Amino acid sequence: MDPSMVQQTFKAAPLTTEFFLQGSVMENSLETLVNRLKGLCDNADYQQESFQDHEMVFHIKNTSVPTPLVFRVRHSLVQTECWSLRYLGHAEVGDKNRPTLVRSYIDCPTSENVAQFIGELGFRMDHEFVVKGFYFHKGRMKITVSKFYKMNQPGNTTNDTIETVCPSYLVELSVVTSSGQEAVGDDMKNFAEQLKPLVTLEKTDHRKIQLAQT
Amino acid sequence: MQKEEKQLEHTLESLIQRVQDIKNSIANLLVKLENEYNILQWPSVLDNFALLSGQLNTLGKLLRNEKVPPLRNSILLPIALSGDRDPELEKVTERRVIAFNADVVPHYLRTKPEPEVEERLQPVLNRASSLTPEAAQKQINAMNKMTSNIVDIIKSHQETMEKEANQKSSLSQTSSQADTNTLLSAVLTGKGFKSSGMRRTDMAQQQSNMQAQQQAAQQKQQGNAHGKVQSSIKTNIKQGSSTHPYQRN
Amino acid sequence: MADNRLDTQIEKLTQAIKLTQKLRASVTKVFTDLSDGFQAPKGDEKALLNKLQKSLTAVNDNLGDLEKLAPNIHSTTNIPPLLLNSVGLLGLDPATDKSGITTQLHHTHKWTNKVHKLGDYTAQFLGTNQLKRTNQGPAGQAKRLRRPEPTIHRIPENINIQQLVASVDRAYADMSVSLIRPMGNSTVLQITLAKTLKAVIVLRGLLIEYVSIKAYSEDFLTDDGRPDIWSKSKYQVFNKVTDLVTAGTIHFYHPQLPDASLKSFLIWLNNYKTLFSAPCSKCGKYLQGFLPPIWRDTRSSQPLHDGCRQ
Amino acid sequence: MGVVCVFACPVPEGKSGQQVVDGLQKQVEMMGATKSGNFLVDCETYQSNPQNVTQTPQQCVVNILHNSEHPASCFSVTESGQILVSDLLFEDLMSKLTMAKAGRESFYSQRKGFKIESRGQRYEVGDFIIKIGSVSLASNFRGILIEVEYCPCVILNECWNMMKELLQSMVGNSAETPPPVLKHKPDTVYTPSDTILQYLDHFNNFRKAVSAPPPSR
Repeated sequence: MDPSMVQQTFKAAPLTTEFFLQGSVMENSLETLVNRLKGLCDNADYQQESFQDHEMVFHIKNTSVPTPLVFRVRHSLVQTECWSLRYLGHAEVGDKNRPTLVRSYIDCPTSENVAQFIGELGFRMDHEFVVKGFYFHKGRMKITVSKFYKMNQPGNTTNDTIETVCPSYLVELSVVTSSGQEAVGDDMKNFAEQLKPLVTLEKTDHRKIQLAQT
Repeated sequence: MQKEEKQLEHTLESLIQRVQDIKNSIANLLVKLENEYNILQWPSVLDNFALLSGQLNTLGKLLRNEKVPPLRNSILLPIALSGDRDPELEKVTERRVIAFNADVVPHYLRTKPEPEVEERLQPVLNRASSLTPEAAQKQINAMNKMTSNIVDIIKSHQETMEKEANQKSSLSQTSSQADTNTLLSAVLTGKGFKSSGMRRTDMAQQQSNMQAQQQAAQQKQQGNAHGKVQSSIKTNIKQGSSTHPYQRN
Repeated sequence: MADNRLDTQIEKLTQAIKLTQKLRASVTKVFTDLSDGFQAPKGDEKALLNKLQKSLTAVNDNLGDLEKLAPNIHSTTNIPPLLLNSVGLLGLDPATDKSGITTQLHHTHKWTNKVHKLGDYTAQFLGTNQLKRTNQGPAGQAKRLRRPEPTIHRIPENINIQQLVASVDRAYADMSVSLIRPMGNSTVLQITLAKTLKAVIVLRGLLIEYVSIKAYSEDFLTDDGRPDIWSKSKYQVFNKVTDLVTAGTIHFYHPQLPDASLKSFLIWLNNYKTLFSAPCSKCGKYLQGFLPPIWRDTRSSQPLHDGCRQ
Repeated sequence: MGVVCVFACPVPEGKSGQQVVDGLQKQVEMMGATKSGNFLVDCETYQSNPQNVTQTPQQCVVNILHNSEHPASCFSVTESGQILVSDLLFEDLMSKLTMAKAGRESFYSQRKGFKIESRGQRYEVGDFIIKIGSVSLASNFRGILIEVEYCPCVILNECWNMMKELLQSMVGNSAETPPPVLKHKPDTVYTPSDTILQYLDHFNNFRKAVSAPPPSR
């Protein structure tokens, strides 16, 4: 195959749009939820997949506008050679008929020096945290159930120096695809229905949360 | 005499009607079994059987009806046999019987079961008559006992299942909007992740310890009484969200 | 069936020959009588004529007999070649000189002789050399037979293969040797030589059964991550080296000292760490046919190109 | 993946670049090499707008390179030599940095007329891969780069002498010593990043040659 063709096909359909729904589950219902997801999802016959990631959030600031551009560096603590650089756009709520939130989403696997590299580009680390949880998939839908941990010593991700931020687990249902594929939203809505009333996955307006917290 | 004849005719008509009904429902069932055997649901098969048994019942009732003259007393006589095709008969029997000839008449006008059926029936009847009434009573009792045992077991299972279902519905609080908001704000803005100084970390640790204790206590409560769960969680969340006031900018 | 036909044929032939002889005898008699003259009393011409007539009728009878038999005998050319084997064809070929069969036969004969001669020499050499995989102790050494000879398939108790591997591993810093036993008794050595190559050696007892060599950047795994020692390297150079090293295993083979043979093989293999960096000791160049010097001399350990060995 | 050396091939006076490339191709084919497609290495340059990036007062330059040998990867190099290997999606991330948005000027912008690439024929012979590329800056011919890769080996020092024998038959004495970019790591395992650094070094030289004296032809 012609190398330029390969580059073409890689560039042709960038999967950079994420449709997603969010919710949370309390610790005591986690097992029920995991069992239900095991039954609903494709990887039922395997051992459930769990993950432990270290995420560093980098900001680049600008004199003209105070809101920074945010890049996130994620690093698996289990497979330590896996690093990725992510950009998450602002979530669009859209009109009522749209079943999910939509944001632009770029997840780019990189080599391990990504933190130093974007440091040289002018990014500064804002905060970091550890996230642990489980991962399921059904078709192209991805479901993560994750718990967030605060790091008490900068850069130290060992278990005795981290503590939970909230006893509940964040549940995210998402599909990453090319833009304009609105049809996936209905599938996701149907899937979310099946998790009720255990977890309510819904469109949470991020602007309200950000306003309320800052 | 006239009246009796009329009654007989009437009875025969209604009999034919009922039998026609039964025939139709059997035909329906057969068509379903043949054509939809791969998507056929068991409940719908049962429905068909229920319909059949109902129709058989009404047929039985009709025969037992007082107004119906004793059909046993009437005689059916084949008047003429003929080897030729009889279009009228063909129409009436839906092309099953083409001619009223010596081949088919013995089968259709038979009043006793087939010899093979009789053969198989005979030993059963013999066994039944040889059994003494006491022994029969004994067996019936044993049978009843077993059945009632099984019914008991099923009932107790049903009860426990219902109980569990009730418990589940009472455990409705499995997620909380407040926690969702806390988590989302942490992910989106980093709130709760930015540590600032040792003292505050200590405080945070203490608070988290407290929180954990509360959590444990609350879980105990849950074990005891389900009704109270909701309120305790709410208070816990309030405390949880108020534990980090210093982190607001 | 064929035999039967053959027998009757032969019978008829012999009969025909006999008749021919008879005919010849009677004809000869006529002529001798005529030439020698009849020793008969004079005037007895009538008797002479009678005698001659008698002889002639005998000739005539004999001829008649022969002619009667002749149609029953098939011409030899009509006998199928099967009956005479392929040799029969030789005689039937009208142009023997054209086919050149005689020269070919001559060559074949000479060649077979040569093979016999060489076979004799080989047998002599093999008889004196110990190049046998199974060691049969000489019959005279009955005393030593009591203690079982260390054979290469069965590891004797006094040789610990683990220690052997560990000692080689320790002796050469740039050669890491690890031992795995994937199926119980069989032994696989995994060798990483500097950052030059990786090798897998399969042992049965202490006998080297299989060697595979790959690049440092390759691994002995299939695409889905299962071990795979049989696949070839992607690179020409390592496929050649694999072939040469496999030849080397036979050179280092020694039935009486199995551990020494394995050890000396490993020491020799260690020379390959300079596979890419050493020039050929004969022509002084690095490349020959786009390959580095891929042979290491078994005595001097000198690097040589495959083409510079002889 | 093996060791790669990239050398510039001088274009003698009175010869066009195409003539030299043809000559080299003929020479390589005479050696018994077989054609195995085309190749392309390209490089684009972005620079920061210092007034917009508050954390870094001085100007930052990022070069983004692609190599057809690794078609799904994107290589980004800063001035200090920090090299990031990533998925092609990195370009989308870069476009977020170059995008002006809601009254904010972009953090980075692309340098115009700085796109440089080496494009040409790829050959295979034995375990070697030879690539003869003509370099063009903003679609003007600037020179010739020869890349030789020895696949089975991963250490430069080990196979350098072999590669030298092959290279000197093509580019002469300029291949007397290993490429300067690789001097600091003669004994470590060679990576695709090292190839990119060599190309970037050559590309920078070509660019300098353009900006300083008028280009020799």
